[in-house]
Amino acid sequence: MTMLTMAKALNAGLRRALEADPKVVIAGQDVGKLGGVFRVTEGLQKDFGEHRVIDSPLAESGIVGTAVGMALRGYRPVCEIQFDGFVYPAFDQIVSQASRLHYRSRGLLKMPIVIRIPYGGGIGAVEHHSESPEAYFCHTAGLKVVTCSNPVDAYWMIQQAVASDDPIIFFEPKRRYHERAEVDESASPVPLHSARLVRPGTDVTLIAYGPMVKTCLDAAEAATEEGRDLEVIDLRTLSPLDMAIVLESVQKTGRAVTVHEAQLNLGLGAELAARITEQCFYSLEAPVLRVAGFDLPYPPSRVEEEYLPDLDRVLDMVDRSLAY
Amino acid sequence: MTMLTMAKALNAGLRRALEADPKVVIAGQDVGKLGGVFRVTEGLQKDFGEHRVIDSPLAESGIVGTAVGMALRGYRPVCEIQFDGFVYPAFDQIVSQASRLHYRSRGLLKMPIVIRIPYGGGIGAVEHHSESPEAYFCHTAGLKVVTCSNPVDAYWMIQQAVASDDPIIFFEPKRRYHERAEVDESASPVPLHSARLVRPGTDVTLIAYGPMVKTCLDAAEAATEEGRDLEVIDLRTLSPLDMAIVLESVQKTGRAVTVHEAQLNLGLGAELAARITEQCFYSLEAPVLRVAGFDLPYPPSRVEEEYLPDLDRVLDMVDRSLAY
Amino acid sequence: MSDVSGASGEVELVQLLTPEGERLQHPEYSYSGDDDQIKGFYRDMVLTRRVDAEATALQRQGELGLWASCLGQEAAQVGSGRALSKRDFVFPTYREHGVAWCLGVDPVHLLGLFRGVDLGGWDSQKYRFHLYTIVIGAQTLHATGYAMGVERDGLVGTGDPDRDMAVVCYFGDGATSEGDVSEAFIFASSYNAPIVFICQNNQWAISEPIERQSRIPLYRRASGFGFPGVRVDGNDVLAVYAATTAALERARSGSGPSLIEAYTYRMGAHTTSDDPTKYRLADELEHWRLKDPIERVKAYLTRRGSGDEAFFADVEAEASDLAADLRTRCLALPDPHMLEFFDYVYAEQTPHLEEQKANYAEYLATFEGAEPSEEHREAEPAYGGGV
Amino acid sequence: MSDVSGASGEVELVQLLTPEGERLQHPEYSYSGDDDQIKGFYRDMVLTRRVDAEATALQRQGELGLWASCLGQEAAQVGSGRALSKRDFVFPTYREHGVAWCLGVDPVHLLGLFRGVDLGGWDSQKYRFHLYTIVIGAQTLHATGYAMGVERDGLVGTGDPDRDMAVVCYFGDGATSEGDVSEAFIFASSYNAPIVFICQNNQWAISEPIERQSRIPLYRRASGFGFPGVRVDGNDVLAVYAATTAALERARSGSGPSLIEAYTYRMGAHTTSDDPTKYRLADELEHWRLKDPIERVKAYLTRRGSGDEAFFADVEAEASDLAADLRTRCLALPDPHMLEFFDYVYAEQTPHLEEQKANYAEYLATFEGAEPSEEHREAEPAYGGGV
Ligand SMILES: Cc1ncc(C[n+]2csc(CCOP(=O)(O)OP(=O)(O)O)c2C)c(N)n1
Ligand SMILES: Cc1ncc(C[n+]2csc(CCOP(=O)(O)OP(=O)(O)O)c2C)c(N)n1
Ligand SMILES: [Mg+2]
Ligand SMILES: [Mg+2]
Repeated sequence: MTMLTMAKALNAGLRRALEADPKVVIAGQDVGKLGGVFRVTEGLQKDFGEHRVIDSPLAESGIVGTAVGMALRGYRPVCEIQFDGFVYPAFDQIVSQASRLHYRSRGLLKMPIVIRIPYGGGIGAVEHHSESPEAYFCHTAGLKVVTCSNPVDAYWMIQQAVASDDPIIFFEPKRRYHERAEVDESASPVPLHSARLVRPGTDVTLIAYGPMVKTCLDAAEAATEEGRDLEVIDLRTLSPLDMAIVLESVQKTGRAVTVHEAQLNLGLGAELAARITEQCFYSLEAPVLRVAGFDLPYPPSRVEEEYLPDLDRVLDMVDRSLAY
Repeated sequence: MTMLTMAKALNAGLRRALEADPKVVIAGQDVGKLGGVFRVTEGLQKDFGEHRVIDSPLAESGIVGTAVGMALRGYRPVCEIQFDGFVYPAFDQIVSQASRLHYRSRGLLKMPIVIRIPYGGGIGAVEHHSESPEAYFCHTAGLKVVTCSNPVDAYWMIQQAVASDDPIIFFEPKRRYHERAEVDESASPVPLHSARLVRPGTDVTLIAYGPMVKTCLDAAEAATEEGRDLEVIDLRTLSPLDMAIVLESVQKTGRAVTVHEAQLNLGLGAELAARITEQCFYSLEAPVLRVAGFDLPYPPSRVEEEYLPDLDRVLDMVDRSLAY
Repeated sequence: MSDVSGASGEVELVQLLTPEGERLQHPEYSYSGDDDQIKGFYRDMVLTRRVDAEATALQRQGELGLWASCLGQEAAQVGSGRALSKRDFVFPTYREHGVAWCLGVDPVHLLGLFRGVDLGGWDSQKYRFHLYTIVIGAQTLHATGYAMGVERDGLVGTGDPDRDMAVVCYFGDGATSEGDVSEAFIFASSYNAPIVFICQNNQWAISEPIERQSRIPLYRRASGFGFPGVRVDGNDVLAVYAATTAALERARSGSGPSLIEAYTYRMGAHTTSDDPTKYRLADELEHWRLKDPIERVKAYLTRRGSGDEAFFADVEAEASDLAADLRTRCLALPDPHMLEFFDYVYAEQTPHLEEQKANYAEYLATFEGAEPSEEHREAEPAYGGGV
Repeated sequence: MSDVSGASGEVELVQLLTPEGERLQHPEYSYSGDDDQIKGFYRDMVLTRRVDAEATALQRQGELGLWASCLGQEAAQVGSGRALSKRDFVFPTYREHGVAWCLGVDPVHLLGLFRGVDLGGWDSQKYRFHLYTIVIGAQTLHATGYAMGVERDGLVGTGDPDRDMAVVCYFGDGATSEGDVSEAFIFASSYNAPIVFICQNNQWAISEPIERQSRIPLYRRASGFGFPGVRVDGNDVLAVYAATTAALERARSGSGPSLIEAYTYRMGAHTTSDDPTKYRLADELEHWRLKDPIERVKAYLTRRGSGDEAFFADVEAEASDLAADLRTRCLALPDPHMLEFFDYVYAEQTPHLEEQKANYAEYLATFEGAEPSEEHREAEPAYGGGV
């Protein structure tokens, strides 16, 4: 058991992945000597060498595109995109190349690539540094998308993602990088593509992932004061979605509120709402309601706390759900 | 009144736009001498010159990025992306640049750019030529997204899009390019961002756009044989969605089925389902059901007719809706 | 300011065999193969052209949705393809049918993509010939990454020809404008990757002439990224072979990337969907017809007496057989079934797709074993699709 | 193969003023301004440095979320900024505070983005200085498109200085690897756009040294795209001025694009979030400190007797006043209100956003006029955010 921040847990997980398989390589801007702007790769180049931990030229399409080539050569590249807002230049290489080679080759070619993206707001950053682009990748067939909400998951999920033979977009909630937890390196992790019930409750199901899991847990805690018992699910895997646990919960509570930082329109909440309604039509006592970022480009940081869903907005939506 | 195919109607609309405002310019691969691979810009370079109808180097990011610059200089660029699958290299310039300059400048800068994209399948093409990427752009705040389903709309909507001061992604259903209709050039068009009821009915509301409108109309026609009266809505504007007409319809019918070619997961159907359920919770007799492309990369053309939603799949979903 | 090449005159073009079939010497690039090898090139080019013509015919008859012809580019493809060792690895565009031939890819595999029965029908690792890439320029980064992997594997600069290897990446003149290609140059240079970039400058990117993409010869692009570039007569199979051999040796020895601009011409339409009379003059075609890559080898072999009537007739006969066989096998290509594609998306299948597949199978079953009624299918429009 | 510049030795660096303050002549680039103009440059550079230092201090005190310092790059920015005519238009990165100064942008406007009260706080059309662009390289295409528009407007090559104009685009050494920058070179060259690309090679892209991006001098990149490039001593305000003036004239006259590599050094951290001791040696910093752009002008003016104690003291005093004023006005910058941003998304507002705004306003009203309770807000983490 070690007390680790999420950033350090990811670092430890990457270290184990590098140790476990000599074909694992890390690539990205400033991941080498500097150890990444969030220090997630700190010390890895020193210990594994420049051939395994590669400082890349300043070109995202190049980083992902060469990773596709390295994967074809038998490597297992882990790319870092420095911030969420800088993944777009690599969009073609992700959605039309990495995502399709297994499919195009009828399974002959594997694409064991992980693309790590620190994402989300709440750190007072300048623009393009606080985005939540997960829906773009979830809508893309051929990719898998996951996100961790705490150091324990971070430690295991990054290793599981590296071990997977599919291309995985790995979202790291940057505002949770510094939160700590005890990590038991000898435990056995839950499967990568499974959601988790993080707080049982009976009245309303809160469905969240990444940075919003803590917000929802806080909201659930606060709600007890008003005698409300909220269930909280941490999705963990955004594509494929693990619906079983979600549906079971909603069948029980009859009410669901989805919570994410990304824009409302066509965000994950939409897909969750559609699927839940389809599968739990007769159990629902209220429509699935959605708390999300407003449908604006991310605003200047001085108003980000208002832009981002917070405890108050979650509880407000819980009230609305219960009012049906 | 002139009988025009959709391709010719777009051509006529672009011609009127070029005539109406000397600041309108067209740019893209092969749009000049060749008139575009679908001949939508045929004859325009000859009549308006190389300064107004610009053959661009083979670089999508460059096409959109320079359009942003031309817009800053007071031009109104209409860019053509040759096929749906080739828009991704321009993704950053679309979702992080064109979409945000009005916002970033607090309204001082305008971005009157139209990005025309022939989209969708059903023409027996090779891969990357049959995609339906509209959801990516609808999820992006700062963009507007529209699509035409027939020559009359094509003629007017392209002119309205060019006249708009906002960046607009204009999707053209390529498999409908050759369908014909009478176009009345002196009529006055409905507003760009409004949906249209294209067939009134009482039993189930079919919500479609672009290439699927015809499919839904055919389905509605076929359904009459079984005594079913389906209402069909052509969305026309995908962002912003024109919900008023949709909600009114569903409140009446109590049932809705969404239909699009794009992948199911996080496609437009998800957002429609979420909003309809929220707004019509007590009117719904069945969950909103979705017909869509499967969650696969577009398959080889020999099976595309099975991949794409067709009349049978729409009617099957209508049956399922009515079975609730 | 540094030299702007447009101003500095002469563009050198490496040529070892003139259009009239005369051998030339070049101070830097020499060809030392014998006439048997040249006869082999001749055969490869004729067979490639015949496969290509048959595919075009198949498209015209509705058996393929589309075909991208390599007519006129046979020397650029065979000359480079034959310079490869068994260890090298190739990343093509969608037009390298001649390279595929050299690497032993059965031509019928090439047809799958264009017939719409698959998305690339060969085992790319087995043939060391990656699947065709349609998104212009994207494969240049894959090739560079592959070459970076080769370097990490310690397979360059060992001096052992059974170990050292290189990567070859093809792209067109138009492709040089895509950001991905420049990024590939940057990564290749930065990591000194063992790669040979071969740009087939066939003068056109669909309807756009090379001048739209570059105002100076393309081979000079390389020098701005810090590696050498050379322009060869792309219709001269010997020059292409010599330049590729040299560039491959450079790459395998650990000296890094280089660029070959094979100066050639797209004799046909861009694809079968294209009508080049809309944008280019017949004159230009006539001019290039005189530089035909096959004719000049035939003239050379004839003059040398290395190729006699019988030889040429044999090759023709072989070509006819190949074409006939190709046609038969094309028509016999099995149609895929929609259901199988659900299994190709991921290496590790997801419950979501499993369920979607099951639902679809169930839905199909409601048609009582029959496929959905044909009458409901919409007719295909005239346009046969892109590239 | 064509010349690979790495091999051909000497890299020429245009320099007109040595680090010791001695004037040099250059056969191609000459500076003909008088000492008053040079005193002006001096003042601009000192004030720029002071604004920059004050902003860094404001960040340290928590008044800005981040600051990207231009320390050490003052000559590259002032030399080029002062070469601009009133008609030219500039596209900066996020570090061109000295250019902003030359164009009359009130420094307080620059702080908004970094304080988080806006996303670019000046009227870019009025100052002919576009908003800062954070996505590396994206602005090079905007600048090129703008220049294409200028050309279409008939504002190049008329010979009338009151009509002709040009565009200047700044970017860093790291940026040269982004595909967008290469595409900008291609479009600029293809359309002969009136643009001057200015690459401030400050040797570092965050922690990555220039060698990661290019193995040869960056100015040579231009020749591969068909236009001229030159490397100037970026710490020599006269050389930068002279080279920019020449390039601007070239652009305005209709002779097309060119690239200036201003060879300089990032004396500070990448941004206030960065810790350069992790990746670079103090030695290097010392080496560059001796080449300081301001000191050499001071030495020159002193030696010439054009700048006396009083002059230097005046500039210092002006700088102190400017900084104090900047600080006061920074603290007074009004916080924006979330509700207003709903109105900026589109030129033509949508019902959807109107409704979302109304709902949010209604929600806010439930807090009885007060903002949501502070206690519910989460603490900001240590890391202050990127660029
Ligand atoms: C990213 C992208 N944009 C556009 C296209 C459409 N397209 C297919 S081939 C082609 C021209 C390619 O020209 P070139 O690179 O010279 O190769 P060639 O076809 O002449 O061999 C274009 C524009 C594409 N396939 N990919
Ligand atoms: C597309 C993109 N990728 C990554 C970043 C993160 N980032 C910000 S500045 C920077 C380095 C830029 O280096 P350079 O171009 O040399 O400019 P400098 O900061 O040295 O002035 C990086 C990687 C970004 N802003 N945009
Ligand atoms: Mg070409
Ligand atoms: Mg730099």
